[in-house]
Amino acid sequence: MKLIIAYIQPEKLTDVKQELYAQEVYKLSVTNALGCGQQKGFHKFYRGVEEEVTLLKKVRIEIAVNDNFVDRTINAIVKGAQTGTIGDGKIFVLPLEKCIRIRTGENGNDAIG
Amino acid sequence: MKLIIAYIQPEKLTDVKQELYAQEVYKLSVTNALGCGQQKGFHKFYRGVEEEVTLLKKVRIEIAVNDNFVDRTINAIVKGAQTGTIGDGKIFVLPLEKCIRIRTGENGNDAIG
Amino acid sequence: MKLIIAYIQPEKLTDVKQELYAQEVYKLSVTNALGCGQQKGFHKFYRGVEEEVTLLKKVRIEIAVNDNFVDRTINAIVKGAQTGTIGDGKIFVLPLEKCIRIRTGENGNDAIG
Amino acid sequence: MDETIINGINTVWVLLGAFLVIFMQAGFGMLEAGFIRAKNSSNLIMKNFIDFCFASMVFFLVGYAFMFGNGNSIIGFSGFLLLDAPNQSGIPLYAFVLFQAAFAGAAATIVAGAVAERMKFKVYLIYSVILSAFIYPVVGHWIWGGGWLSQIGFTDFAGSTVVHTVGGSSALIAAYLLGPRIGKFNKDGSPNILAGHNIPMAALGTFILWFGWFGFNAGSTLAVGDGELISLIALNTCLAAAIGGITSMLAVWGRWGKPDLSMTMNGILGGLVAITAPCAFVSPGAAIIIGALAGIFVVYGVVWVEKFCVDDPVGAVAVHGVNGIWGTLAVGIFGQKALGLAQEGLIFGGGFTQLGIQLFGVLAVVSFCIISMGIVFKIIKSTVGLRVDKMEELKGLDIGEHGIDSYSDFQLFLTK
Amino acid sequence: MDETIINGINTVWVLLGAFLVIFMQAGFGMLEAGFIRAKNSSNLIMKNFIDFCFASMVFFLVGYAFMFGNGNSIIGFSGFLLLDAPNQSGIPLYAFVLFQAAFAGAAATIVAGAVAERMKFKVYLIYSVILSAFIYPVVGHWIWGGGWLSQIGFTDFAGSTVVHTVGGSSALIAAYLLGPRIGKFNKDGSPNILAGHNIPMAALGTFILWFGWFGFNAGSTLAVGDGELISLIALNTCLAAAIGGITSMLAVWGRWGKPDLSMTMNGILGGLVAITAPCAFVSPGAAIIIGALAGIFVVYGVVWVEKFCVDDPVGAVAVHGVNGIWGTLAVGIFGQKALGLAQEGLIFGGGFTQLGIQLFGVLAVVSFCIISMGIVFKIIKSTVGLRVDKMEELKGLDIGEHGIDSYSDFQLFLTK
Amino acid sequence: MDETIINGINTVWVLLGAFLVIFMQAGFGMLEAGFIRAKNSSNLIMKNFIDFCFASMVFFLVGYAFMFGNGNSIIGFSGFLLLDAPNQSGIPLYAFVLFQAAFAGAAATIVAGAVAERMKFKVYLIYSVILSAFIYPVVGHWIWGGGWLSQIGFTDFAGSTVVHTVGGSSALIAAYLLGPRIGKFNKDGSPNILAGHNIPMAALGTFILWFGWFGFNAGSTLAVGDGELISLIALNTCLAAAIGGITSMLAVWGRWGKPDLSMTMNGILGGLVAITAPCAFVSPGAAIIIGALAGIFVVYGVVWVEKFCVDDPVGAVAVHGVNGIWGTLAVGIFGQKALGLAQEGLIFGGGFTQLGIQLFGVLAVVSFCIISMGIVFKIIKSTVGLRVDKMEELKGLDIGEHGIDSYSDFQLFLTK
Ligand SMILES: Nc1ncnc2c1ncn2[C@@H]1O[C@H](COP(=O)(O)OP(=O)(O)O)[C@@H](O)[C@H]1O
Ligand SMILES: Nc1ncnc2c1ncn2[C@@H]1O[C@H](COP(=O)(O)OP(=O)(O)O)[C@@H](O)[C@H]1O
Ligand SMILES: Nc1ncnc2c1ncn2[C@@H]1O[C@H](COP(=O)(O)OP(=O)(O)O)[C@@H](O)[C@H]1O
Repeated sequence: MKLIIAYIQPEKLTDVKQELYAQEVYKLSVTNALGCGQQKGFHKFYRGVEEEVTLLKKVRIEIAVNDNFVDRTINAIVKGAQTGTIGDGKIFVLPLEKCIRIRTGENGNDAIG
Repeated sequence: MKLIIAYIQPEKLTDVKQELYAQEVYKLSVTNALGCGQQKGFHKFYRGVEEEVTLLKKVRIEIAVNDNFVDRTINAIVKGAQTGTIGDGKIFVLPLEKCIRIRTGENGNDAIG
Repeated sequence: MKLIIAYIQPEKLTDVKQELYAQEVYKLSVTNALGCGQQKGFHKFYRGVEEEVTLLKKVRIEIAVNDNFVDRTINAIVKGAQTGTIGDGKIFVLPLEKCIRIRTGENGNDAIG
Repeated sequence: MDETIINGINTVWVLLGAFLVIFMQAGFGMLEAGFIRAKNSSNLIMKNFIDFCFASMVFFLVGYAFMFGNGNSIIGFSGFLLLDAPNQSGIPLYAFVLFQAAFAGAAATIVAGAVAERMKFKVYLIYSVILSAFIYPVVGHWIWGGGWLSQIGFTDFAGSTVVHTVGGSSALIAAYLLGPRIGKFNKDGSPNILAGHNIPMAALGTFILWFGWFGFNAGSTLAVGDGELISLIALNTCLAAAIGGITSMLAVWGRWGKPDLSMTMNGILGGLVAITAPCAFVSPGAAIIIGALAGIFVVYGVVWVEKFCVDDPVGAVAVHGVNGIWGTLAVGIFGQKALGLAQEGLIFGGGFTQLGIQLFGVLAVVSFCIISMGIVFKIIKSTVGLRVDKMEELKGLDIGEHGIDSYSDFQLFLTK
Repeated sequence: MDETIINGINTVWVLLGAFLVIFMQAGFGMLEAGFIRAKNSSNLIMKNFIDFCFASMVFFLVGYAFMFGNGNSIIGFSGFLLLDAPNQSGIPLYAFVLFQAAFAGAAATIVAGAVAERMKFKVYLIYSVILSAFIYPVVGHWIWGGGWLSQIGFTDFAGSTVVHTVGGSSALIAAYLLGPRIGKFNKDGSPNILAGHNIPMAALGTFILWFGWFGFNAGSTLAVGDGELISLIALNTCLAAAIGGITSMLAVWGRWGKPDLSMTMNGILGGLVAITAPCAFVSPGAAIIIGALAGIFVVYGVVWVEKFCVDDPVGAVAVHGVNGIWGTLAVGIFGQKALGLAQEGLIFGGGFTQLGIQLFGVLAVVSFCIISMGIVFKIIKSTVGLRVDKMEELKGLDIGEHGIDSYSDFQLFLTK
Repeated sequence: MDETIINGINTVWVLLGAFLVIFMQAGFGMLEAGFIRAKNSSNLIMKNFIDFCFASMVFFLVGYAFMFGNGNSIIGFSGFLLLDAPNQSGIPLYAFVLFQAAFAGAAATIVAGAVAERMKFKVYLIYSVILSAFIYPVVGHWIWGGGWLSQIGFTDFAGSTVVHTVGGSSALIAAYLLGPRIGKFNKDGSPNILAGHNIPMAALGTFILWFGWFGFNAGSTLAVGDGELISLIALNTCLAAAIGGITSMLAVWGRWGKPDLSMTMNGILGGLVAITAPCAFVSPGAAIIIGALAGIFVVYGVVWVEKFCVDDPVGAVAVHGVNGIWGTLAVGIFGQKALGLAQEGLIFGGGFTQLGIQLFGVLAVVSFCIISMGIVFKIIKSTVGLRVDKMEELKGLDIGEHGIDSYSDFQLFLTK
């Protein structure tokens, strides 16, 4: 099992969700994030002071999947989030040792979906 | 060492914390999250438009533990968060290679607690 | 590749970012978090009721790095965030199996930076 | 000519008062919504709007007739839809109706805060129509419409009893029958904090109420005269509010170690409620004493209500109920014959006569409200049911009752 | 002496009205900002401030001259900078100018909501100066300045046409030419929810507008008299608002299953817009009917506008446009000779004469606004461009146009 | 009869003014709270409430006696607790006291913004009582109570000096002695952005202030007369505000490339402050010039204050201090004998006489405030200490001083 973490542009969330659904990945968790990378920041102005903002609004997605779902999940995220401009985001894949469904106590591959 | 990630219903946070305390797990980190899974969403209505909401409010807990604490931590979360209804949440366990306490620079098993 | 997760005091974020930049770590993601650990909480008062608050405001940083960057990244975070008082925070290091740049589809070590 | 002019000025004054009292609805809305959790704030404001919409409609249709119509000493019964409605106010009927309808709305809306975060919207509609169409006008008839309480000399200048005690005691019985919000009380009966989600908004509400209260009290003269009386009332109103804020802050600071803003605001409102009945009959010095005590009563009132595991999220019972009673009694203590009261108050040597009448009257009103509203709520409880279901309460009434969050773009963190 | 006193009172009344109408800008600002997304709310409020700043300046400089100056039946042309400005109001010139400038500001600001979240700030400045310096005063001249519509007997007491229809039809053409916000409509034309970010703030705005509207309508008498007329107007205003809230709530509840607060507030405003023209000429009973229908028209108006894929985030067209027309027609239906109208309205046996004039007049105004503002926007579109670029729209106009977020310390979750 | 009526009207007018000025407290509260960070906003509003509560109490107890009591040319000394208080206002004493107490509250509250986010609550209480019980009444006595400045012909119609310069210069010395907020300035003295947390709320505050300012200025006539003077004042007030908003927007736009809403609002307020002294003595054209310059002064004033590493989070010094002085001088430049000023202003050929007096007077007041408040703050600093400790400042004064967050349900992201 793997845990897939993706940072995407906020306005791409709906598209990514649709692509994931198309690949039968129905379960995911989302958090609000800020990110800083190659993407240029912008300047804030307030009461005569100017400041650079480098932390930009991003959305963080976390999806636990069985091994055979890893590639289609990654592809779906790329498909939904890619615009080809800097700032599109990153996907990270981590090994996942265990997965438990709280409701039932189920464990492992069954619990993921 | 393991990193335990759990998604639970927001209103269960207090209960989960109590169960963890009972198991002598005192350290944890919490973030706000949205989740989508088997749980049915609901419908929003606004100015004559209706829309389905599938991302529901969840709370994400992250706990780093030594190996011998993994099971009791999982059990405590399940005990605190389980209601038996869909949406209770998931627990994920990841391998954790290193843990450092910033204050002291301590490392490894000692740093976790 | 590793995924480094750090919890720090919110007001230390700017310092940590500066130290990371000094070490040529330019990419990171940030989320808002609450944490509970050795640090003492405080008491809320409202309309004649008193309550203890144990979940304190923290900032969570996530940085994916190549193996040769792990140490300097950790050191930079410690340098930026350390005050020597309880509550400075923790750093966790997780194995990272894959990293994909959404924009280009690039993979692995190149995609991280 | 002179008479036209005087009628004109008086109308301007009462209309200004009416506008201000109507604007108080915004104050109630912001205050109460700010004191509850984000997930229920649109629901509260919706109640706020709709109870005033209904109150002004039903007051026009039947309320005025019950209150000021010719009838007996219990209830008026002429002038429905204002047709041939009697008018002894000295100002144009429509101005008087508007002013009075605004008062009816205030009485209704006081309850909204006490039943917040758990009452079904439908139930709120039913109850609020009953209160503004019937309960409020009946009490109003007793005191301002020539009814039995006014006949025995009971005096309430601008409504500590008619508006605030009616609202506050209805709030008490409603909150009691409804039960506390999930998570408010622990098993041992000790209370938890369910903190207000937007204290600055509540503060704005308090300021608006303070502003509007000048219309409430000073407008109640229904006449400008040479300006002396309205000046006295305005100053008294301000001083009672100010000192109420100060004493409540000190009380809460002394007792719990921190000056709590939410209690301070309640103290200001408590001062305003308490000065409402006596504002025309007492000196500024007395107004200060009345307000000072009101501020303290609010703090202990809030704590005392929770002792009984009655959950009143905004302090409506302490502010409007307790201090409505206190203000009513204060007439009998600090009132002066020289300022137009029938008897001297207690401290001016008038003995307990007026005070006794005041006590009797306000208890009669409290009993009437608790009994009649109690019956109303009991009937609703056993038919429609009073509370939303548990899931809806957890998720919030904004989504549950109205379909949309109050703060769509914001990240809320709701673990209780 | 009497005359001085009467002048004094009348000035007090009109100034009070002016203050209230100016305060309505806060109402518009809070309402409209609350109904859009957080990322654009400072931009909206900036427009709100600046259009009123410009409106009061240009109305002083040229608007008054176009509206009330001596000229022909199309436009006035004397009294620029108020030098030798004619004044037939019966109150001091400066008070009258202030009152009228406040109205001009209201007309301008109505459009802000309809073009929210996508129009360039510069464009907004240009258009709003043109509207308050020229379009509004010209229509005003036709109806209130002795122009051709007033000559044929067209009657609009306090501005359902002059202010609201002007604002509403300009809003319609602006929103149409501008196109919808990104994400508002799906490819099949069905609408999505782009929810308002702060409903309590919008509610406050609605309360402020309600409060200010008393000044808008009752102040338009320009005289206090014996108080009867201003009382009638104030009561009518309140009743129409109240019933508008009730019927819109019921309509939306019946149709979609939940009582939507945002629609209820629009319904209240719709009632207020509709009663604006007839407020002095109709009985309270008629005001209730007018407001009741207004509440329903708002709900269906909002839905109907979206049918054409016109994106009006706050419902300006339905509230001000549709009900501006309805209110104007209502004069011809419910107006009474006994209350000062030239002809009896339709239901009082006056036939279709007045109604016909009203219909003709309001259509003339709608056409004029749509054509003239259409030309203005077309020219701007092909020169400066109307919309901010896509990236800016996604990121929000607060940052893009003004450099700073509205809610710096808050975590916003903006996925659309 | 006539006299009664006139007294009545005048009282109505002044009470309306008093209500509006009291409501300005809400404006200050919302504006200042909106301009600071979320974690300190309840603290700010608490100060706001309590300084007004104390101001109205102490003004009643001693302030009126110091200001309007019989005494010498430095201070009044009769009429404590209003017992046998002299009253030359021509309106009922209590109305006059309320109006003046509202002004005292405004002066006190101006400082709250400048010392926000770091001053101990206790210290604020002490200072604010001293200011409204003593500093303000003394200056008031000099100018409005028959004291030495009024004797030499110094003229301040509605309080550019008495209220705003007093508030602004006290704010300056307080902010200077207190030191900047953590993180405001870099080691090289360059400023950082500590952005306001709720710009829409600040905007509401600005609108409320604008609304209330009509009462502030036009109410200061204390009489309605034939309505001409109050009309002039009201129009001047509006125009100066409007143009102040426009010029400040243009200044900030030209200089930094974006029209900053927060500066635009400060510009509006700057225009209002500047027109306060001359509002009754100048023509609308002059009001526009005064307001236009005020808007520019605000922008450069804000930047200039920061040059000295003085941290004034809301711009109180630039708005009230700088423009209080400017408005005071403007009387000597644009004032007209025909409008009741003792001398013609500079541009009407009166030479530098009046201007010289104005300059002298305002400098005297600035010196008095800076010295006396400086001493007060120095004493407090070396006893109680002025600032909260570093940990509390980082965590926020809401929790630290009052025990509860302002926005409990919201996720805040506070990294500075
Ligand atoms: N090494 C990394 N560690 C953590 N987050 C990263 C890393 N690289 C990128 N991100 C996240 O991905 C987002 C997009 O990255 P960016 O470099 O701007 O664009 P691109 O990947 O298209 O070059 C960043 O804002 C950040 O949130
Ligand atoms: N595979 C997954 N990856 C990421 N998050 C998940 C996954 N499965 C479940 N979750 C999280 O757990 C929550 C509860 O899951 P859900 O399927 O609704 O209930 P249950 O686990 O009781 O069947 C989801 O809302 C989501 O936040
Ligand atoms: N085992 C852990 N699991 C998850 N988060 C932790 C853990 N230990 C510490 N943290 C995070 O680090 C923060 C600081 O830890 P704390 O124990 O208060 O200070 P210190 O590490 O200096 O002793 C906590 O608030 C929490 O967010």
